[in-house]
Amino acid sequence: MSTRTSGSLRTYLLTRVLLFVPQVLVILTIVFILMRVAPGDPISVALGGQRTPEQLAELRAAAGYDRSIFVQYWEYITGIFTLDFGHTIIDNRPVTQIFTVNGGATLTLTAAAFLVAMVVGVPLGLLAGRFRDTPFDASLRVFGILTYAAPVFFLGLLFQLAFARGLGWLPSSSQASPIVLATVESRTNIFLVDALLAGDTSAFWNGVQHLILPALTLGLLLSGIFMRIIRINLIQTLRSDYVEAARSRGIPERKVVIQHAFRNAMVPFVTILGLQVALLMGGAILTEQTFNWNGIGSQLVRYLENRDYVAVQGVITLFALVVVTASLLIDIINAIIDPRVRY
Amino acid sequence: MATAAVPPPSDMGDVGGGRGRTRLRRFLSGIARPYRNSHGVGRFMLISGTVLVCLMLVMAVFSPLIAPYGFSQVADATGERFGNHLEPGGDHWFGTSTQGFDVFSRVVWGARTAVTVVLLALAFSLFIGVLLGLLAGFIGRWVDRVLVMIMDSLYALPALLLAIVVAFLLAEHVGGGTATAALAITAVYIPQYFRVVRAATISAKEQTYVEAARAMGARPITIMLRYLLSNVVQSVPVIATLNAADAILTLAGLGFLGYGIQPTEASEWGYDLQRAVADAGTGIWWTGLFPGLAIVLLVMGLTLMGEGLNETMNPAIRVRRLVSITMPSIDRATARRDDAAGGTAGTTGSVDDLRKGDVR
Amino acid sequence: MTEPVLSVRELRVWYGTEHGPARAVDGVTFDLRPGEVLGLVGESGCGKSTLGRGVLGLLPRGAHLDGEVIYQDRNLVEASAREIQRLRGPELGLIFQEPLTRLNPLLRISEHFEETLKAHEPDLPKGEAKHRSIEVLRAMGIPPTRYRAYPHEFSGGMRQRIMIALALVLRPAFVVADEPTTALDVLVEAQIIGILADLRRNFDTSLLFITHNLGIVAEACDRVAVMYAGRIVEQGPVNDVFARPQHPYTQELLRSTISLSTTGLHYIPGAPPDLINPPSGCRFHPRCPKAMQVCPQRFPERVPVGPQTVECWLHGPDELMPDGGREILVREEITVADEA
Amino acid sequence: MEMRDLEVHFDLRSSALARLLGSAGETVKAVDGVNVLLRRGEVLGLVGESGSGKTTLGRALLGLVRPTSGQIRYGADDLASLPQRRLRVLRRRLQMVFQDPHAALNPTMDLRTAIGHPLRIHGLVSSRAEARDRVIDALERVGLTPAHQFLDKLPAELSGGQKQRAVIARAIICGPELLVADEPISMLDMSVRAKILELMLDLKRELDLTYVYITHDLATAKFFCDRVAIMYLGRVVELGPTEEIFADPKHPYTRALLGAVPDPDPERRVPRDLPRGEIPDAAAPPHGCSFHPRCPLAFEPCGWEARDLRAMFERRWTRLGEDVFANEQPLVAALDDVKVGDGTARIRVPSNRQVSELAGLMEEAQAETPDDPLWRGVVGVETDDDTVVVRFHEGSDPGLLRSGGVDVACHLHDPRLRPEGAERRG
Repeated sequence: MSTRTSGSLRTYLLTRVLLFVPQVLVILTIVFILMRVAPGDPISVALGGQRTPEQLAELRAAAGYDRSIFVQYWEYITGIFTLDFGHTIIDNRPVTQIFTVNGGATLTLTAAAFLVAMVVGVPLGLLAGRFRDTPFDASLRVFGILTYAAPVFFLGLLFQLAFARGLGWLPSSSQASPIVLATVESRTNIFLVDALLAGDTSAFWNGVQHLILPALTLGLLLSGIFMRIIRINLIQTLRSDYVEAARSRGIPERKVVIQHAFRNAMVPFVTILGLQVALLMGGAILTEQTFNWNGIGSQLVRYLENRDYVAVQGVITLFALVVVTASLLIDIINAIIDPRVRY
Repeated sequence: MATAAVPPPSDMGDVGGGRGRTRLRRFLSGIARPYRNSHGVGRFMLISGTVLVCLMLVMAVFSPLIAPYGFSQVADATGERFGNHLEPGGDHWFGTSTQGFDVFSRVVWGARTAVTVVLLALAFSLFIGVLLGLLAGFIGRWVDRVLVMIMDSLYALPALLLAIVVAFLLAEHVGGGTATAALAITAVYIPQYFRVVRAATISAKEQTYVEAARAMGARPITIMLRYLLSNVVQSVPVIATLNAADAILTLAGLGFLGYGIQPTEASEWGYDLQRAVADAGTGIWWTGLFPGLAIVLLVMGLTLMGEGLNETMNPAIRVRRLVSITMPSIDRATARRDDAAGGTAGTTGSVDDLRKGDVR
Repeated sequence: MTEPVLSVRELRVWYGTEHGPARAVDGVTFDLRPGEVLGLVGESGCGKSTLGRGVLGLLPRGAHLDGEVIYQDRNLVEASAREIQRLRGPELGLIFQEPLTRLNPLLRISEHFEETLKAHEPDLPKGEAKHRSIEVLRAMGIPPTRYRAYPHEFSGGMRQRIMIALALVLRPAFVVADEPTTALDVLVEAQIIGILADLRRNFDTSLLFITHNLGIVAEACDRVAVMYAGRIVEQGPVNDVFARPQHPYTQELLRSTISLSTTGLHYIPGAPPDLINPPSGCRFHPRCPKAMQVCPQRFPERVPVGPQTVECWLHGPDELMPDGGREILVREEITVADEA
Repeated sequence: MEMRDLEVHFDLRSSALARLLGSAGETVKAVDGVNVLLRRGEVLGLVGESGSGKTTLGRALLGLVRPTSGQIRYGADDLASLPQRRLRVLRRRLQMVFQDPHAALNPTMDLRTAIGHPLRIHGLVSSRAEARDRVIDALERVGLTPAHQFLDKLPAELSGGQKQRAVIARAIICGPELLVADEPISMLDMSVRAKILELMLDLKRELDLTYVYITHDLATAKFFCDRVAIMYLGRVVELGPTEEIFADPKHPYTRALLGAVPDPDPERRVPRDLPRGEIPDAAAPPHGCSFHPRCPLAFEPCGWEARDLRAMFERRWTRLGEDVFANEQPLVAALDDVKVGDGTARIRVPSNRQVSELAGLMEEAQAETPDDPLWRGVVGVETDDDTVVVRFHEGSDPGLLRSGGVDVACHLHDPRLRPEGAERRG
């Protein structure tokens, strides 16, 4: 039997990976349609009024916007598979440059926030579910609802007022102090890594200090959601038949909870982690804006203000690709931890 | 249960005339049911959430009466300007903002904006989402596949991003404002309702009563409306409440990024917070704190309500109310054994009396 | 006579509901002898499952337990949660109705067994645990090739065999089987009944076999207890009870069962009573064809009739019978509207 | 009504992607070539265990499941190919009663609407008052009296028996000819079952109905049906008048089923030689006769194959225990990879072992359980290099053949294949 099981795991993974391609195509198409349903072309929208009609027409032709929509679609799709996301309109740089230059900051922020969310949300969710309807559970739930109800930017604002302005413990904005930023040579565009590569520990600590408030802000938002999901999953698992059966065999309650309930409660949580990645990215845009964090989100807002369709389309495409990839990874993890998925 | 089968005498009378009333009563009792059936933490959440939401609703409906000034008013009736960054107190309970607006009035009017936008968005997205979800779930085949593909892709995009893009595109052609904001949020929640309703439809479709309807010869449209819809919508209230909370946050996020409603059109909390970020550096706390708190309270109210509803309506996590009872504590074991050993009728009598006393 | 493995005395299990206490089990007394299979039959809602779980202390929150469950000179009703937890497995076991959901889908069969053995015998070497598990599984007809498989790789009947093996791997002295074959097909049901009926031979285990199927009782049990509305109304050796049922409810139940030899239909009018407001006196009296004046007035006594014990005024005791108690009771009409 | 060569197949897991990968999804033959004639006014029982296809067959009869192939003649129409629109009209005359009465009623519809709905669907009433009268009449017919008490009830307010009565009321309100009853009493309590059966018998008499009664319960089938069809894995294995089948079951499966029914009569005992195992996976049914792996009487032509060999080894290890298993498993692990449905099984032996060892093992197994029907199917065991080749007797699929008063699908009753001494063994 064992041979069959591993064989079908392999088949499942193969199927899942192959499914990735059409999924990406569909999502790219939808992004393209979304961006192009509006009449008019990107060049006129961004630069209309600033240039003469002749100049506009020239730019349009140069960027290929005078061609049929299908040709443009084809170029968009093939472009992405060759990592060519086009050039921004207002400052005419490759869109991929936004990713490489500002991606590091966003990655640092989201990774740290995700860590916060897992470290805070998962154990608290498990504890709240385990001790359901006790005062402990109630206070955890209030915490969860509060962190969820406070918009990231409001929470960020409060943190700035309290910890930066009020107590003066931590810096309130940017990735690092301006001088430090200027001294560290950027190699990977991930500031903390660059600082380490340069062997500059004080710059590294400076970066960490700057990271704490934004990461907490975004992480707490997510932790409340994680907690809620895990709590409910655990409650449902604790009333499942196999948990009762385990009790009937005299397995000590502590072991029942750990061996049977915790692990099983994590399965549905993992399956919806993919969607939380989307939430994380959305929150990152707001957090970056609040903390003047120079990541992709801040850039997106800048390009939005300038109505730069190409840049906006590129960033949205990237976000969509990240989410689809994340859901692929999560499905694979899920197949490994849950033997039923393989069938 | 045998008791359930015996109808109360009031139902025995005029059956035809009582029907309308029965329906209304059923509807009202349907609304009241979660409040009546809830208990413990769930009840607390449900009721406190409802109170918060009602407070906000009152603020939204009566904002012209509650707010001392208009949402874009910068001077009082005599034409004298309020001044910028006034601290809370005196005429301006919550102070004034960078632009010289009265913060308290902005907060009150903001409730109206939030409620209007969210109600509009909910209505649109519910209508479209439920319709598409029903269709996809019921028809299946390629309709389902195509819709699922589109909706899943939309769902994969960060909600805020999707709202921004839609607002961005609409702003270009429709202009900013309440309707644009509502449509942007609608776009975000259609996929969610679609997913929920589709899943509910597919599981309801497997129910025997739907097959029974097919066996009766019902047309697909009849099955959908009479058998699926009424059962599928039961899962909607919880999600709608929770989504309303989420929609408030998305609206504020839009405003915060400058894609919501402009200050001259209506008051919007997210916009006010955006203006307040700059203030925070200079130690001006009131411009950000009050609109932020307003958002927190409304979202909290809706979340509490949604979770409270979930707790009482979702059988998977519902707890049965524990009613403590007292068992008659006489030692019947010994009484019985004495009987078997030839006890007196008197002992049995006492047991009997006790039992009869228990009945009703 | 040998000492009973388990003695239940005047056990009561009541649930608090908003309309008052529901008396799921209301004064039940029985003994289980070593190696004996006792069938507990009754219609749904008569409290038989509650009784089975109550004995093992596996009741949901909000259930109130009272009376005595004597196992090895200890009253389990008063035992601490920890004490009962230690007994469950090596001394007391439970086999469930629905085997499909009773195994943790993320754990291999081997992990279920090793966990159970480890919980009660922490010093057991791993190899020995495996050996013992495979031996029990073999006795249940599960090939050793499947030891490391996951639950979803088994059919319903196989899973029930695994559940039985899990309950027996520590060789408990007493096992409750709660409708273990209800979810299974006829042939598989027969296989499982065969296994359970053989328990005493292979495992020296006493069994409380809860079922609604009288045929299964006849097939697998030594003695039978018939339950109605929270009470055991008749108990005795299976052959005697089925050949000469003494309680009118047992008689009616046997008559209304459709078997291969059925030639005409018979049923008991009315529905089982509401356990919150049970009828006064004998709970069966509103449906009983032989009801007498005494039945609604006084609670019936437990009377020995031959090898059986019956709770019915028809069998006395005469010294407690009030004057005119034997007069026939005029029953209220039972309409379909009141049926179950 | 007549069913001819009826087949209902379901595709499993054949998503677009799976097809893309070349693994054409598995097909389950839920109903696999069924020929049954239903006579007016009779009660036909479809008896079998879960997974036997009896429910699918019942649904196919009403056009609720579209047959993959075959015909269902009903009057002049073929239900199998009739367009939905015309089929819907016929539904008036073909009705169904479900196993779970609770699930069969829309929880949000009161009885008046639910029971009256078929009338509205088929436009049989012109006014509300007329509909109400018809509903009351139906309620009274099924014994839900006084009817006006029940009109405004929701299903949740009724007991199980009452719900089943309501379902029956809904089924009869349009005046059907045929009622397919899918285990109508199996979810009900003992004391109610007889009442519902009696109601169905009364209605049959009053309304001149024809029943198809689907059940796994042989006792009620014996009491209730005029003729029964015993089903196993999508096929009818025995079909005939109830009395004859119950008095003298011909198919080994029918015999086993009858023997396994627990009976309250303490004099009767279930025999110990029950068929082993369970109904196999319908997605990969056994070769030849589907019952052969479990059949105690199986012989040469029943369709032996490699999987049976594997099952034999599993039985052997279950019997002999862990040590034997640990010792022999490497030798026969390769059985997993043997192709299904082949007339031979080739077992490749791991290089460090001897082929003769495995062949010896086979002999040992045969010597130990000479009565295992498998050995009747093995023609020979040969060794070939590093492979042991087991040749099986050629198998074939048994068809329904007349035997006495009944039709039976079993090689034992095929005079051309009938083995010497079959009488004795049977």
